[in-house]
Amino acid sequence: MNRKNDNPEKEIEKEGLIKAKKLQKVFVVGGGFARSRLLAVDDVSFQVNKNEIFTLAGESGCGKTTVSKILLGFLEPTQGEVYYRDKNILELQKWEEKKQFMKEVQSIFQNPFETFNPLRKVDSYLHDTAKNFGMNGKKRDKKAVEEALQSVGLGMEEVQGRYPSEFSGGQLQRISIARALITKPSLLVADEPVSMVDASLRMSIVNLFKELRDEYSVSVLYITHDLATAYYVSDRIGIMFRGNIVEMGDVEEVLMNPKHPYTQMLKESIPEADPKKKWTERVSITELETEEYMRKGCKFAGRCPFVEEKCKDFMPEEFFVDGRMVRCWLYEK
Amino acid sequence: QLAEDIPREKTFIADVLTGRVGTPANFNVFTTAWRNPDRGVQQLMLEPLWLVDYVTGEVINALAAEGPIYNEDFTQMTVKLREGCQWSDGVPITADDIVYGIELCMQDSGMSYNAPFNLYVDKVYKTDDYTVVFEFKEPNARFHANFIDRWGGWRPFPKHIFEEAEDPLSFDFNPPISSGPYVLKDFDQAGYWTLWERREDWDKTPTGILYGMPQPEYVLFYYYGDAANKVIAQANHNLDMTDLTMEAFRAILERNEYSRGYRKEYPWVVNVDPCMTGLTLNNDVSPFDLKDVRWALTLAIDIVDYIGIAFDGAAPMGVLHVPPTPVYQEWYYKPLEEWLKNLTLDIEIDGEPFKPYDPEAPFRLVEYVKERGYDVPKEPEAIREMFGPGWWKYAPDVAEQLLLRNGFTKDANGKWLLPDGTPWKIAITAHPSPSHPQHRNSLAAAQQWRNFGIDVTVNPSEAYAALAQTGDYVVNDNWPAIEPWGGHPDLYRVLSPFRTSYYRPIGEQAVGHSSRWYNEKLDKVIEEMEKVDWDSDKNLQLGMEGLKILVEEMPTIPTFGYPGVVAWDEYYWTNYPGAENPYTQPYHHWPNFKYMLPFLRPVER
Amino acid sequence: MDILKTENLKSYYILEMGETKKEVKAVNDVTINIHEDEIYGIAGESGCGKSTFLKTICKLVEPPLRMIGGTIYYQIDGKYVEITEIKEEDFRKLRWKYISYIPQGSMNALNPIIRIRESFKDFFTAHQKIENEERDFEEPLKKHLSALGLPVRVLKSYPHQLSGGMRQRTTIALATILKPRIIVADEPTTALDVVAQRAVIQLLKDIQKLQKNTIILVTHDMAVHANITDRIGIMYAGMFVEEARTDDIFENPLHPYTKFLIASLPKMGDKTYKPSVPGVPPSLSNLPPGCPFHPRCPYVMDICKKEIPQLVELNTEHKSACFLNSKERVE
Amino acid sequence: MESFKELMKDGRFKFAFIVICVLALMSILSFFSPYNPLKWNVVPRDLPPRWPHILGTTSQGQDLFWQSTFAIRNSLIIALIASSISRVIAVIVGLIAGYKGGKVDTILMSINDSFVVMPLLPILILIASVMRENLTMVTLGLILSLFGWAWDARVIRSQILSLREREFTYTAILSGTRTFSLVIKEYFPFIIPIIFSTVINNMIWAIGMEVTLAILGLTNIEVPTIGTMIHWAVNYQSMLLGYWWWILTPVVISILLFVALYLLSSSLSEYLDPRTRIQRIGKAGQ
Amino acid sequence: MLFFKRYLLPRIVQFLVVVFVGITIVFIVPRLTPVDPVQQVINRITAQGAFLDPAAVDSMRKSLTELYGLEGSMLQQYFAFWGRLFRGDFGPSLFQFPIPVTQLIMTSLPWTAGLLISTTLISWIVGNLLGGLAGYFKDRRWAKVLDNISMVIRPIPYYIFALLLLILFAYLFPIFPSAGGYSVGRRIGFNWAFISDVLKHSFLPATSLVVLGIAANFMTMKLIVSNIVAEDYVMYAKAGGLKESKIAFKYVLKNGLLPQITGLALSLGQIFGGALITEIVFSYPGIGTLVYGAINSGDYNLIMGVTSLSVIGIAGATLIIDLLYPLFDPRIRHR
Ligand SMILES: Nc1ncnc2c1ncn2[C@@H]1O[C@H](COP(=O)(O)OP(=O)(O)OP(=O)(O)O)[C@@H](O)[C@H]1O
Ligand SMILES: Nc1ncnc2c1ncn2[C@@H]1O[C@H](COP(=O)(O)OP(=O)(O)OP(=O)(O)O)[C@@H](O)[C@H]1O
Ligand SMILES: [Mg+2]
Ligand SMILES: [Mg+2]
Repeated sequence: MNRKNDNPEKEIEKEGLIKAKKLQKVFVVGGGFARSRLLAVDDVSFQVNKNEIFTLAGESGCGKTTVSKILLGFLEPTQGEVYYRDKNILELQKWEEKKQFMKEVQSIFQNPFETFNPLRKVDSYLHDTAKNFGMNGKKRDKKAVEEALQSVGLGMEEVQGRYPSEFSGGQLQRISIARALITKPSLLVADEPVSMVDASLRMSIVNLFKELRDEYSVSVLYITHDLATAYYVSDRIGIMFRGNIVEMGDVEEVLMNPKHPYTQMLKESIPEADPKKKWTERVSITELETEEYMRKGCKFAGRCPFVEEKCKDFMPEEFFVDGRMVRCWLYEK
Repeated sequence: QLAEDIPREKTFIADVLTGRVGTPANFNVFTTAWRNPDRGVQQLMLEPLWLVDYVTGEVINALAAEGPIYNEDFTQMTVKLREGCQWSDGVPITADDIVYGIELCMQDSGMSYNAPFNLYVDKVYKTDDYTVVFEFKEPNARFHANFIDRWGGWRPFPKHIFEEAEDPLSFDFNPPISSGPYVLKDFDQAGYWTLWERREDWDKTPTGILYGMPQPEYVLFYYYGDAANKVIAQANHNLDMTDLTMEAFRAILERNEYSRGYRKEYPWVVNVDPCMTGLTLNNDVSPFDLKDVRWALTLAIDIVDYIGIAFDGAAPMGVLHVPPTPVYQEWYYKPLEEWLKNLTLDIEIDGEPFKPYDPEAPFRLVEYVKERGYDVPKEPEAIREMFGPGWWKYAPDVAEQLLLRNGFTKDANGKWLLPDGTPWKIAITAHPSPSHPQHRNSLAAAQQWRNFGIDVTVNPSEAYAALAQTGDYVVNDNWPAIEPWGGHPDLYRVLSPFRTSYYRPIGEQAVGHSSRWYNEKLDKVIEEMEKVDWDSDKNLQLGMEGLKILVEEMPTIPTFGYPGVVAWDEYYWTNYPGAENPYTQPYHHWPNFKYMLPFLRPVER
Repeated sequence: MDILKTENLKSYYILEMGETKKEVKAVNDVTINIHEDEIYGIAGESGCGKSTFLKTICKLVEPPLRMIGGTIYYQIDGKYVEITEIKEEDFRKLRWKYISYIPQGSMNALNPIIRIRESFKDFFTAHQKIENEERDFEEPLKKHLSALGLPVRVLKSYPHQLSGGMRQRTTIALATILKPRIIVADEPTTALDVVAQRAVIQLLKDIQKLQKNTIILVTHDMAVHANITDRIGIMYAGMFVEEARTDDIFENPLHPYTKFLIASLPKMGDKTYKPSVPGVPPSLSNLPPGCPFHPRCPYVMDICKKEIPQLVELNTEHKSACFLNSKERVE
Repeated sequence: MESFKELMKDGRFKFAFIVICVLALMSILSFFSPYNPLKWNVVPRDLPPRWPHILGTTSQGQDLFWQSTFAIRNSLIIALIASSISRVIAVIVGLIAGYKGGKVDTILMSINDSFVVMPLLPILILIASVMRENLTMVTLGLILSLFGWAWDARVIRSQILSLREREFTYTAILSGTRTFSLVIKEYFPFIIPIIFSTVINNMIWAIGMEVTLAILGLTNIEVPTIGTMIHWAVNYQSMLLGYWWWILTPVVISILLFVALYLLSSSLSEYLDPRTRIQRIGKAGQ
Repeated sequence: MLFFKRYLLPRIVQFLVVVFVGITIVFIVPRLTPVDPVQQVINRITAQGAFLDPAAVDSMRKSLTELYGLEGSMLQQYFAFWGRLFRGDFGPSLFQFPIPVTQLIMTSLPWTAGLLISTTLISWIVGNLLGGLAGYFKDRRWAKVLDNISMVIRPIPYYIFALLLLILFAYLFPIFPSAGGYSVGRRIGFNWAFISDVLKHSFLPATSLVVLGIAANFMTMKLIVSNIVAEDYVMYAKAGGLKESKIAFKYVLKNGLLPQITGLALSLGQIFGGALITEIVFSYPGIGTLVYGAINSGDYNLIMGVTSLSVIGIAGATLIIDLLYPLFDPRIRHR
């Protein structure tokens, strides 16, 4: 990927499967005296290309889930647009249109135990999905379900007639993926799919994404704060901080050679599973999330070691350096 | 529950019949607004011109010195006032008070008696300090009835006080000035009680003049609420005189050895009350417009069971539209007895014309009462006095004949169908209070007619009286006829409401009796009555004529005389006017109560 | 010297639903020694009984959890005391001064309607008299907080006013204010982002250095273990299957489950394929006979299906419960 | 059946169930009563309990046992009508307000709040005295249901609001489920326990209201219900006259009924509580 | 300003809507009754024995209707009603004409308010305290005993319970007076004799309200607490070795009381409706008996006055609690 100093807009129009354009989402939070507006997502543009795993990473509360909900059409952005195969999904009105979109863009969620209604049998979701998107008759539906289960390494017998509480988290996450695959989607939005499963299971799920991309040509929008797996699995990555994407580009380059001060700090903080590489320096974190959200200029200005006067008053623009986007005044030419 | 400075043994405590006083600070009972006059106002504070006593059959001259004096053609009435009476502030009561009062009431439509006075009175003036003359617009032989106190009646009020009031309607007359033997001592702002104190100058009131000093120094009227509360209060000797239900009365007898009723033995109740209870049929509603139906409903009643259900047997039965009290038995029941025995219905049973009257009915009731374990006297005369002279036969078979010949039919379950084939359903609109004798009539009737095969429901309603007035009912438990004076044989009050000109169809407010029945023959009787003196023998004859018509037509069904369940506590006071010594009417809520007080005797405790 | 040890500890969840009784063997025959002045890590799949183990050693056993058997010793002033022999009121006094507990999900561990200062005071006064508010409480509290790098103004806040990471650190500060000999921390960093996680880890390290006490730390994040612990115990299905010094575990895992665990850890700058543990974890209420890991074990032998392997010391301070290793030893 | 067996192991449920069964049996017995409940003087009056009048007789000459069979039946009918209809209203309002949100929610909740805040007893008494003649058991049930839904609609709404935010809602949407079947399939299982426990609480409330109105004499007092039985007993001074069996019968019945319903509701809602239910479901599979 | 627009205004609008709907219902319902107040007065005067020539009754009816302000269509009466309401005037009582309804209510209100405020507060505090403790220590013997007692007491029909108290303590053991608000002839004043007299009179009514109120609060609070004890912070406090009593009060009870505050506001708002049954049984001089009498006599204006005040009272109480709630719950305050 060599896109030095290119205008990414043009690129997006060429290859993108789903494109987010200048998304903004404002929440009104609280009541009474403390009622306030929260800019959860601000000026976020990115695209997921065909046949790639794109990671959206960042600390908790930075707006990742909000972005994914907007992409899936569950939430209306305050501003901005989302294009799927050049169709503005915010303008989908008819149920049929929406259904077609859903058929191609599916999602899995963070908490496998919450993904399915605890009072319903898990396989009913699989059959529902097949029935609602298949229109091929019962037999074929059944086959579609079985195929999907197979592709995540499960069999119908294990799943049939059981409730969510009878499965382990890893199994549930696989079933959840299988459900999403029934419609043969082109894009899978996975919102923190591994944060609730333990280390030993993480790999099996992440490995599954790789398999999906390589064997079934499914693109994956992988949302996580686990940079180690992000590095392991994805092609490109966007780092979010307080509602903005601060750095975006090839995963290798962004993570191994971060440019934005925040990404640098983030990388520093990733613990290595190696007793020889213990942390030595100390970090300080602010405790005032809202303060950072409210900040006029760069939201990282409060703890950035390279902070300048300008940072405090003006939000940095998107700069393109070395084939990646960086939102930091340091890189203004 | 008396404060320390009010000695219990010098206080007489009675119940307020009509409940909690809504306007406790207002003693102006001379407007049309309701002011609970039975909190002592009519009993202790005010004296009328005349007052009627239904036990002694007497009309008592109170503030008036003698009876009304009419001229020949009944266009003028003269009232002589008693001399030596004074208001509680020491001002003498004179003709000025009367003239002023009458004129004030005529001027202001919010004052009571505004309407009748304006209708009849042309002029009112005094000829001397103790003589008032009324001139009428048209002849009226009974105008004085407006001044006879029997739970109401125009009563004089002090001119020198009302003159000062800006607006007599909103004037609260507080503190009140009495013409009666007591003055207001204190009252509850919340309306539960009113305390009266004997006047120093009690001998300047008709009560004192006529009967001597009222014994209790204080009289307290207290609203205790439900019957159960009254029982508790009397059992604790905190209520000397009260009005109860039969059940509550039995409870108090068990709980308080000092309690007694009007009679010391069963049936305990007052049988001298001038009200006749029964059932009112709406004669404008089919099928009650048919005389046969009305009679059938009457004959379907087993009066023994009926009184058993309603009052455990303790009420005097009567077939006339006047109560079977001793005086009315004397005046009307006995003279009409032969006629009743020979009365026939135009229906033949076993080839004989059917005679419905059953003089044995009271004796059957006695059988029932004995079964219940009560002791009753054996002498027929005493039985008749206690349980009434007789009633109609229980003849469901005859009733059936009467209905069948009018096209009614019976279905397979023995239920009656109307001539048009639909099931016969009767909804009785009942007095809302289940302890009221009216309500008990409804319950008993429902039982009787259900047994006869009619679907009956009983619907108690706060609006029962209003519904009766507009004719919005089929059967109710209203008085079958307006009650008579009680202490005078004149039946104008009973008969005149049935006159044809008072008839109003359903939907309009009734002017006369709510049964919406009228009869030409009765009209004649009423017209004649208006032209005779109420003391005359002719008037008595006319009354009998009227009663006969009512019996034959049976527009409403009289059942039993109002059984007054009074309970007296002899712990602090004795010498109540019980059946053994009926010196006056026995209630504490009637205006005559003031004439009872001089005769009460304290028990030293 | 050991500060805490258990012998054949068993605690089960006993769920009675009418006549049917279900036993969840969450801690199943655990014998373990924890030394003074060390950070002892416990790792294992979720649901393997880590939290239950911690609750049991803190004597926070409430129905449906029941301690079925075994013993727990605290070392108090050089003597081992069996904790079931301590009276309830005496044990209450031990809490927070001798052993304190930072629960899982400690974001919700603070009473939401009282100020944090108030919480501190409640916990403080439960064990220590305050004669002079300023001297006995305010001073040490402020010292404690600033030693841990926490701003003093958190005291004036209500819990919901703090971010998750901050709340977590406050709970930790609260648990350590009386300088307990043992701090038991259950997943103090899950649900935190890496930056906040790092701050929490740092905090725990600092406390241990400062107070020279023992920390028992549960997390399934091996990277955290690598960073902070001195020794690690690996739990699987209610049992300890391996225990060793942290370096040893990462360098030379002996139990097949541990091997999988270590091998599957992703590393920055390393995109090679990482395998994952095959199969699914067993249900603790319905354990397979023999070694609980045998259905997933690629080296399964006949004996594994019949007998439960014991935790035996193989190298210095390196114990493992696997017939594979013990056989090697025996031979 | 399975679940019934399990429930029966709960002592509270067992007691409640037996009591309810006995009461239900009694109400069925009313169809075989030898006496017409509307007729008086069918048996000797004021007898204390003894064979064949096992609960004694009243001052109206009615047999208390048979009278209670009718009373239980009628009170239960009122309660069932009131609670079932108000449940329907509550569920519909709660579901719509919770799922639709926005303006619809605001409007529905305004109406709802007005009902919550209405001074119920004075208004009920007013209506009862207006209606009295037409106040059959059915209409009484209907009127009570009109006033008994508001609070529970609120509970259902807030439950839906929180369910709407849970991930499985999105899973269901992504499975192509449309709104209606989403509500039925995903949310109803969570609503049912609420419906169950509130249905019973509402029955308790309705019976209590009937008793209050009847004691004040505002219902059709000829029809035997628990309330009208108390009404007659009080009016005929059974307490003061020492006819304890008369007043005690309806009072004990009502206490039994209340306690049984209360226990039933608490053990059922515990049983149906999603949390414990999930545990049980888990067990079934293992 | 933002606070006013976003927070205060919607709540006030809600309050107004509730009041509007409530009062409209209150206006309509009594007018559906067949009770004609004019007819009631006439009946009372004639039925009790006063002699009125039937012809005179007609003209009397006309003048009364005019006097009572009952002419005009419903709509006209409705507008007139609102007009008066804004002036704080509920018009004259129909039955006790021309006394203003406000005056009638004002004489009864102190009694009811005194009785209900104190009993509501007592039963709220005691009921919640006991319920909270019994919920926290649910395995103790006394908790189980209390639980069973309240379960049996709560369903006893109010009326029966009150009557039982009356018979027991005013009759079988006549310790307390059976009726009224104070002794006959006692001067109303702020002195110990009067106050003790009032307390003695209100003891039984208050007891009946308090006992049943405690039972009701007890049961709700127990339910709330059973959820709170499962919260993490309770468990943490236990792990921290806090004394049981401290946990019970500060960590369980205090949190459990929050949802109960709304209930308290609703009950306090209800005092304008009076304690109907209690007042009837004990002949207590409050609003309950006033209402009962008004209903029996078809006194539209009085009924509407009382019920309107109730609506405003309850809606106002909820509004105030809404506005004050942040004071009790910091989570709302600082959001
Ligand atoms: N419905 C909502 N109403 C108000 N604020 C919201 C809402 N949803 C999210 N937020 C706020 O918006 C911000 C971004 O939330 P979001 O859930 O998108 O973050 P995230 O990156 O997914 O975090 P996490 O890693 O915790 O899942 C957070 O501060 C959150 O509190
Ligand atoms: N209250 C309970 N009732 C029944 N079973 C329980 C209960 N709490 C935990 N369990 C079961 O006990 C086992 C061990 O639970 P525990 O919480 O100790 O696991 P853990 O290792 O801490 O898991 P995690 O990493 O998810 O915190 C699990 O299988 C769990 O399902
Ligand atoms: Mg998220
Ligand atoms: Mg755990």
